[in-house]
Amino acid sequence: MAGVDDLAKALESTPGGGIILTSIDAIADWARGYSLWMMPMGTACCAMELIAASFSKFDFDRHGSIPRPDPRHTDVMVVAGTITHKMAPAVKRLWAQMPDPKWCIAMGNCAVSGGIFYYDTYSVVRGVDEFLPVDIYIAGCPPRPESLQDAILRLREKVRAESISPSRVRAVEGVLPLPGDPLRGETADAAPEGSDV
Amino acid sequence: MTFLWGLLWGLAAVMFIAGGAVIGVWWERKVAARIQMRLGPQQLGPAGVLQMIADVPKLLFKEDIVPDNADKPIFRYAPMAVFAPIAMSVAVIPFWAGWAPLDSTVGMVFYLAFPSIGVLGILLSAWSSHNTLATIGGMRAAAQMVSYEVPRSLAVLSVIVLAGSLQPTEVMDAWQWWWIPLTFVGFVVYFIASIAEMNRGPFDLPEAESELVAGYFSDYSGFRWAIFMMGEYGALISASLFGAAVFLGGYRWLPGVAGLAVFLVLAMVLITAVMWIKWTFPRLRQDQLMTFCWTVLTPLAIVQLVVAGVVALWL
Amino acid sequence: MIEPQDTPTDQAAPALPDLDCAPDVVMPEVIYEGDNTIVNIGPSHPSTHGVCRVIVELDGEIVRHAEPVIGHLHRGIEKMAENRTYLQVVPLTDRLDYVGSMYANWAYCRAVERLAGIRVPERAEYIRVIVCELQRIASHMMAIGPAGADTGATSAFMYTFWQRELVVDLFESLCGARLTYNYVRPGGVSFDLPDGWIEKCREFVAQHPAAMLEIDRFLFGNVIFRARTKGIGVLDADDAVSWGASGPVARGSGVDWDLRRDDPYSVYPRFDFSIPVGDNGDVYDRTRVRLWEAIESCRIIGQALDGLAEFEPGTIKADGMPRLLAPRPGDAYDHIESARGSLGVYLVSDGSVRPYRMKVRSPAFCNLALLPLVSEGYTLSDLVVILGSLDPVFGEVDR
Amino acid sequence: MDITELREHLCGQYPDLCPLFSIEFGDGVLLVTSDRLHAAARDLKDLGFDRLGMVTAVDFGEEFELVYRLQSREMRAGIFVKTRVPRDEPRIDSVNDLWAAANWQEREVYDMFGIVFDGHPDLRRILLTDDWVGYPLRKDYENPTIIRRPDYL
Repeated sequence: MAGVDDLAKALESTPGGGIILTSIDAIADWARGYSLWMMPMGTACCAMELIAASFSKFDFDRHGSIPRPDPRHTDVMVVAGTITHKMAPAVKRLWAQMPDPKWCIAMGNCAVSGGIFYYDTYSVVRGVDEFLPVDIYIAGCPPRPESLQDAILRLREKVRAESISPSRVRAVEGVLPLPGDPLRGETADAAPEGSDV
Repeated sequence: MTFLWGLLWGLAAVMFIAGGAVIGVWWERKVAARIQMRLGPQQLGPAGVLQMIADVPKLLFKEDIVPDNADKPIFRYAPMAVFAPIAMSVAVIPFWAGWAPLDSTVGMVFYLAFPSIGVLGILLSAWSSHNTLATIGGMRAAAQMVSYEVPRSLAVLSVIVLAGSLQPTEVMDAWQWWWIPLTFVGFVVYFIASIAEMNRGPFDLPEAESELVAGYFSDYSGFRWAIFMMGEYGALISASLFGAAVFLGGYRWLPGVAGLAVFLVLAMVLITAVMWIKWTFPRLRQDQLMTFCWTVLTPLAIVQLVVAGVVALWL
Repeated sequence: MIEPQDTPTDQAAPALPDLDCAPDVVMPEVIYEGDNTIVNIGPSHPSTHGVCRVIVELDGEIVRHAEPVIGHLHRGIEKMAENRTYLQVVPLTDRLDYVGSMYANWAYCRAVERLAGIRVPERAEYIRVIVCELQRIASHMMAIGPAGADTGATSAFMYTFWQRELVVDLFESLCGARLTYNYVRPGGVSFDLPDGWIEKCREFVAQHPAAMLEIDRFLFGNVIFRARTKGIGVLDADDAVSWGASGPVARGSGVDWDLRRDDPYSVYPRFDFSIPVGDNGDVYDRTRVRLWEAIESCRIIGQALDGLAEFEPGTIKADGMPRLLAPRPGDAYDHIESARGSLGVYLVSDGSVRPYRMKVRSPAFCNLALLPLVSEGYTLSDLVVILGSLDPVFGEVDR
Repeated sequence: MDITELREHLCGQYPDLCPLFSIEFGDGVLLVTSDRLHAAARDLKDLGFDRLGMVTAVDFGEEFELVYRLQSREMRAGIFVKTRVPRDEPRIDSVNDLWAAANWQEREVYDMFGIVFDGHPDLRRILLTDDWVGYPLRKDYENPTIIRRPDYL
């Protein structure tokens, strides 16, 4: 993303470039939100619902999301299923292979917290957020395909707050209203003075 | 001045291929969805036609990953080496009576020669990725594309023999409706060999999703990968246009703009047929692929050439 | 333009988890000195049907050796069961074979019932047979479809998955869950059939064989699919028996062994059904056996639905089931024919309310052990097809 | 073939195995000493038990009990073979030469209990990583990552 980074830096340092940057952000975020391609990291039971979500009856392609097996071509990793200590390095590696900007959906209780495998087991990582920055959590054991579609729509809202400029991303992260946050309006108003969120 | 014109034409060709690819990807997603009892893209624009308008900027703004162990300069420029020859091949397709973007006297040979240069780009990209799966994909692609070049060229040769010219516009002028039944076998051979040439199912071994994950472009991300996809769809469009022109008569069916419309519709039908085949058939294995090429397609093409030659003599 | 340090500290961005903090195990590198190529398939690969890593030694495209590395989904269910009461283990068994949850439920419940001497009412047995045969259909759809997807015909997968969705809808109206049912419990089943369920089930059973014949025609009749699967991954009958293969993998090789008929359990002896057996032991036969089993399952379901009418609704739980099972000390083993083969559960009780030891004899584990044997000498393209035809479910392989 | 017929058949063919045979919960069980396991397994295979269904172990404190589940297609019967090995030196002869199915099953038992199978061609860990410390299914297995479940049944 070096070229895009340079572009963002150049625009930020140019007077008036912020307007262009904001416009580019708007286009980029719109495009990213409507084209969230999935890296199906299905390991266990939830993988079945992940498959079901993109197949005939539920059809993810309606939302512009298609599963691609190659991490290099994807935007959002859907971790569906239990992650064990043996599997974790592979998940981490696949995450590292995905190009920025990338998001992560933890699908199912196992990926959220270890779920039913929280107690008494010696080989399960308790939640994929122990080693990946998770954006959306979906509860359920396993969640229904509709929940996953809902997660994609929520993620789309979250993507709208992204920017191609790293410093802007950092500036908005602290005040980012989470999707579905009841305090949404207030939080946005309470943004610090001078920040162009 | 000539240089400027060339630049302009080049840009036009790239825009043509890119635009075609954008529509092609959408169309393929819809066709695949229809075959698979799904709906396909729906949210952006009527029937999701604007879906690709979202996909392209997204890929443009993605991180451009160059793996550490890759041969970096080659890795960076290999996608162009795949895309450029395909964009060039569009130049000799006769769109209009007596008019092709580049009306070369050796246009037919030019068309057959240029898309095959793409195999070089594929090999380069596969090898420079430093990835076993990509390398296997590249090797498969090389073997496949070089082999299928033979029946494809022989099939086109039968039309050249009938027309007695290597210039696409002259071939089109000489075209008669009864060439369709006469060269039907040749057309089928050309069609199948073209599918193999553009690495699409059931001959998509180089990028077989269930075996090699993504084959030779496994390590490409963002827009470089998009260029590969554009190359693939460009090859599909260009092969369909060429086949619709020299085998099916293209614009010759009706005069004027209506002829162009018929030509484009014929090409669209061919494109849809290719997608239909891809989403219906299983994939061949490498040895079966080669056997099919050398023991079925090539003899058929030779027989077609002989028949065409005899008819041409008798004319 | 705001700089990062201008962000007020109390509203600072939550620290993103450090990618290098948690389980930092390096992927083991394969050290190999030889002329062949080592290709690493998995653990996340579109056609490993889960999380299996296969280290393949390739000579050109020819597989010289394929070594499956399993355990990427080893969750320690057997250990967890030792710290849960007998009823609390049932949800764990759902997660074993997640493509066919009912089987593990049933095998476990049979072992518990044998250990505690519980007699299950006949209506519950009939319901168990019905749901397990439905589950067999659903599970085989996940084996036939991927056989198409592995060879490149993705659409075939969609068609079989559609049938699976119909079964899943039936299960959902039965017990509320789409995948992990927790339906078969020690002493019976958790709910009786809801109103109208029998009619819906009959509808499904009526249309399913026709759908299967359509798959048979357009997938198994396809010339490319036949070329890709016939004579590939041949497993002969002696090897199948010696390696402990069971289910469609063994039956595809001509081993005529099905627990439903050969070690009859539950009410299976009352039904009239046949057991399809292949001849060649190749991928084609293994997959086609599954297709015909699905059709046979429809026959069993039809008969069971007829038989169900004899029993009074509501008698679905054993009488006198204690709230807390504490069977006498001892051990018990029971097995059923799951979609993947003979699935057994071995339970050891020490007289307390928790199992002392639970062991799941997993058919997929034994079938997967055949991979090095059956894939040697075929090409890389065949390897994924062979792996798919063994139909491993890694929840069950790794447990 | 039901269980009493199986006992008669077994006693007729191999009288020395007969006193070791008992019936528990409707299953035939053959309890042998660990040094005789391989010979007994061979005899049973000759008797017609052509499938090895399962190999597992149970931790009984001082000793591990190894459980082999054999099955015969011809007789349509199953039998357990049980043997005990001491915890201090858990060694037993592999039956991999009789049934290839023992290959992975014995690896699993080694992985989970640390019981060494002599004569096994490839005795490595199978489910856990190669550098794993300890044998999880032993009752005294301790691992700091385990969170104990609160004991409310």
